Amino acid sequence: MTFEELMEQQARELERQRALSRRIYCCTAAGCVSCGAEAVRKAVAAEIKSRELDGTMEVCGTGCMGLCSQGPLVRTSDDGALYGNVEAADAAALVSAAPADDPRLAQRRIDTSTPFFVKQKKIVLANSGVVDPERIADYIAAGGYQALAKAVAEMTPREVIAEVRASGLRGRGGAGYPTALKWELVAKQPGATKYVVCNADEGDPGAFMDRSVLEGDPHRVLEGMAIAGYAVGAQQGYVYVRGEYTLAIQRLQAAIRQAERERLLGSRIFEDTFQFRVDLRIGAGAFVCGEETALIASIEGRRGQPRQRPPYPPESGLWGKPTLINNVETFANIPPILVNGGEWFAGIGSAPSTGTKVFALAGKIVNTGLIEVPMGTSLREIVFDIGGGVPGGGEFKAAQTGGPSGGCIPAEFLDTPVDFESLARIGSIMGSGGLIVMDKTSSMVDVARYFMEFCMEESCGKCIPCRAGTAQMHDILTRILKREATRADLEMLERLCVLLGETSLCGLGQTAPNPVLSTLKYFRREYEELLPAEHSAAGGER
Amino acid sequence: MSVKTLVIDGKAVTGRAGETIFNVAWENGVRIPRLCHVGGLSDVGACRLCLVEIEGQRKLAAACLTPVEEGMVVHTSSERLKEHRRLILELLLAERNHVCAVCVMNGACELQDLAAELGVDHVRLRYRFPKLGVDTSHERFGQDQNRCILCTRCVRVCDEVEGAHTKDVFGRGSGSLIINDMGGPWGESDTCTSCGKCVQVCPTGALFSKGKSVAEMRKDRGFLKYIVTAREKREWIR
Amino acid sequence: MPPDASKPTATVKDNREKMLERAMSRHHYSGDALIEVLHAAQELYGFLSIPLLQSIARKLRLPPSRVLGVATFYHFFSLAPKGEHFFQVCTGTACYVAGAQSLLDVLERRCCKSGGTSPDGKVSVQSARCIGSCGLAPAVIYDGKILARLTPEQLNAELDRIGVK
Amino acid sequence: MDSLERKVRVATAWLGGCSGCHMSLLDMDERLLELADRIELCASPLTDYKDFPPVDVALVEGAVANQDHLEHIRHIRANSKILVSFGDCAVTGNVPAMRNAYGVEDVLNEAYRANTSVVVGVPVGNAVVPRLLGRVRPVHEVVAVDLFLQGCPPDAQAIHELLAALVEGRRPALEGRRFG
Repeated sequence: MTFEELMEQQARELERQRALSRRIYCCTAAGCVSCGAEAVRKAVAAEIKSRELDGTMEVCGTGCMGLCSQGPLVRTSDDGALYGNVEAADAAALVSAAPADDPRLAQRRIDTSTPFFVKQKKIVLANSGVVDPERIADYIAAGGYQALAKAVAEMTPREVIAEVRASGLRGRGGAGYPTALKWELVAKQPGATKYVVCNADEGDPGAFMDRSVLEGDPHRVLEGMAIAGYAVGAQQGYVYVRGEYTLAIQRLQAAIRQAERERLLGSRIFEDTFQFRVDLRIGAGAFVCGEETALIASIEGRRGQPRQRPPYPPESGLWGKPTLINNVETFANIPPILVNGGEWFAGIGSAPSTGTKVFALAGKIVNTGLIEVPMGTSLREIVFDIGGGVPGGGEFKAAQTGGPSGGCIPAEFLDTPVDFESLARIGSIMGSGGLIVMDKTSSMVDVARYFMEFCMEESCGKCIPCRAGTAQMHDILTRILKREATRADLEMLERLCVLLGETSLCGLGQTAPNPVLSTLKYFRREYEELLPAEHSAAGGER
Repeated sequence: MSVKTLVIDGKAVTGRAGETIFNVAWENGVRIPRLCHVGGLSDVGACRLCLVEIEGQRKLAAACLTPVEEGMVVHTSSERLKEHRRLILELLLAERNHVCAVCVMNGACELQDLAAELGVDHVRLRYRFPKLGVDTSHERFGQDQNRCILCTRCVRVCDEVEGAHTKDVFGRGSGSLIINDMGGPWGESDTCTSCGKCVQVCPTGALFSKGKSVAEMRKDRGFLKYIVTAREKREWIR
Repeated sequence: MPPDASKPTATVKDNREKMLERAMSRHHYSGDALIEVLHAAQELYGFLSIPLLQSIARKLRLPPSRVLGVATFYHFFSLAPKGEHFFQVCTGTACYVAGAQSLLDVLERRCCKSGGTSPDGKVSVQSARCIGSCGLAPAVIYDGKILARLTPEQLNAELDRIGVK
Repeated sequence: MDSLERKVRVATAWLGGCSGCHMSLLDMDERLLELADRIELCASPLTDYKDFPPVDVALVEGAVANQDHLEHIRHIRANSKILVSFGDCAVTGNVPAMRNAYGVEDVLNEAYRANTSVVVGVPVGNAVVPRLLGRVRPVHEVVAVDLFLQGCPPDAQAIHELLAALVEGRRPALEGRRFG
């Protein structure tokens, strides 16, 4: 495909869409599907057919619309109305002349002028809920693949990297490493064979951002990867995606086939000598494979055990070749950066954390779902304005960010801006974007034990501090909860936190103590209260 | 070949480019503790006992995997490192059933020796007492999972030196086990050549020769250097 | 003529072998594709038996212990057949906070321990790391479908319905 | 530890163990006589005593394996200034703790039913045989321990060093001692 053909395709599809009197968007992301979205979509399709409205109306599935707690969600294109908890029985009303006037639907209409919608800024999720992820034409109509075209036709790889550098984009997988630096490292390695890997092994319990992006806008990620491939000089990409994400896998597979057919992936992309293929690699249930070197081992068909770094993957990755590994959200940010320019992106957020961040809100919060906000938005705005606060008038106690590597943030830090540095300062991390709210009913010791159990079960077993240390820490936390532990046990728990942090081989072990450390820091009293009084006498009975 | 000058524990030493801190330290009489490293096999950095402090670096570095650099200043036995090593040994001792009194390697075990050397006189952690098996199906050797520290020396020697790859690691986390072939009895393995290299490199009593008494059961890793230098340099040195 | 019970099984089996063979040849019988091949094998056979792993090892020219080592490293692969019904309780943070443990307790009390199959082969129970449906917490995947905001009462009713004692 | 004018009051006790550590104590041979001038052996399985008296030093052999041990060790702790875990059973649980991988029921079954020619019954629930604890524990898991003397058994030299040091009021030089 040439650039001209791409623009033609876009114009054609936009024309076609404009000719329709209404497009009915049904959210078919995993959340809505599990509460009956497919039935709604089928019913609407049947209704259109039976009323012979085929040429004037159409129904299409889309990615996540964000308000997962009110699924299935449906949006109508002509008036932009959004409806929640839609049932198949609403199909007739949805294709009627004025759906908004239908009394049943009117009740289900969601007010989109609330902070949940207004306070968000969508870059990564711009297409989610807007395009049909199963049709490449929809993506092209929304301006898709124009960034790739621009990169290949008008820019040198060096210029692409410069644009990414100007954007200030930092890796969205958790650590926040500057993306351009990583790209540069891979680009300057000698050798003809290099790889680009998309880390879609989202494993933090409570996080489903990457899943939603892959389900809602798979082409965006593929385009981002292809641009990266062009910038660093790689011809082959892999998406390493969690085996549990069946829908995301299906949509990615379909997207790759479509892109290959349109010659947007494969050889001679935009009639250039640039070629780039993407293959899927399906994870098999190992959290540790989110770690770069373990992920590499897994793609190579081995046990997903990390190895010592350096050498880092940009120098020696897949099969010993230079390898660029970025997270889903990072790649998804690339096309808009190239289209709108790095400076545009850098103007969003709060430097040095630029752009937006997608969060998955869950736990004791009214609006569970997926949100995207500018970096630097305060925790209070996220939890109370966008999230709607704690349900039933409950009292906010803590927010957990960063999953098993993160920490619990107490109410006193609600005004902390959410960016890489600020979160690290208060003992948590940005992580991949899971944000779980706890109220007064949550025991923080139990939360710590929960995460330790997670780390224990996900420890690969290679290095001793993580393998045996997480088991011992889990044992101590369990005994504390049973009121069987002593002060000496609590001291040992803290000692083990230091050991794991300083001596574990990989990030999983090094950060495993974080939930314990942060709860000890902010909720120590809850631990102390569980120590039986008679045990605190020094030198006495244990 | 370029030479690197560095300081290890206050002592100025030199090493060849690409050589590890561990090797240069040992060549110069600084004995850094280790359980997973064996000269002649690849290194995995699993036991974390050889972690050292390098001035100017925030993180501790595994000496067996870190090449020497010009001007490096390395500390191998600070109080902090010793504390970490003691606790790591305690984690190991508590993880499985290391009952030295009834072990055939009593008195010649690397884990036992290291515990003594580092002053581990008791284990502050709870012993975990997993229920693990002993495989004595092999004609000449036995395998006791109770005494295994998962250093994977046996896996590496079988793969890298003998080439049979009979052994590998099964499962993950603290449930990991060293298996033979498809997890069946060792004696029924059709890939094992009964060469015994795995037994010789095993640091504990997890792999042992059958029919040997406590005093007789001694291991010798000298063969590794002999074979490896013969293979790599065509030199047969003892 | 009475239907021969063994025949259809035999044809199914032959077919599966062929399909697995195809999966391997698609990857040029490369050892690097071991995980892809294990995925294909588990999809075809439901679980990975030792003889199946043995034949995969032979075809991919890999040492048997490495194949078993990889198959047991990943939670996705199962070495034992699954029960008639399969409950996967999400124990991700959101589900945990919303009471997933009480659901797991019901299943463990009435069926079997997590990771196992009930003695009558009726039900397999597993806990899953976040299934990514936090908006539906607590969620259970039941025979491939997600049950959202499940209560112990609803779960008990479903177990009654499928005849769990 | 200040050097004491009076004789140091020492007791030894014996929980779940094989008495090997006490045998090793006797292996001190003539050094016993020399220690006898400075030590008063107040209670020991080698002597006859009813109640465990208040002492300066208690050497405890064996792991805490049954209800009696539990009560005994608590009493000893309350009545000793310095409590020494004496030998591997006290320090690690050692051989007695090998039953911990199995349940108490299974252990009793193996011992009293499965492997006996005449099945008399399992001695539980009577006042004569103490009830086994669910888990055999090293002494320091139950009470605070001041000094650890590894070895199965610790050799006479180490025992002598320990006692001599305590008598002289210095920290015993026990570096390099090992389990087993």
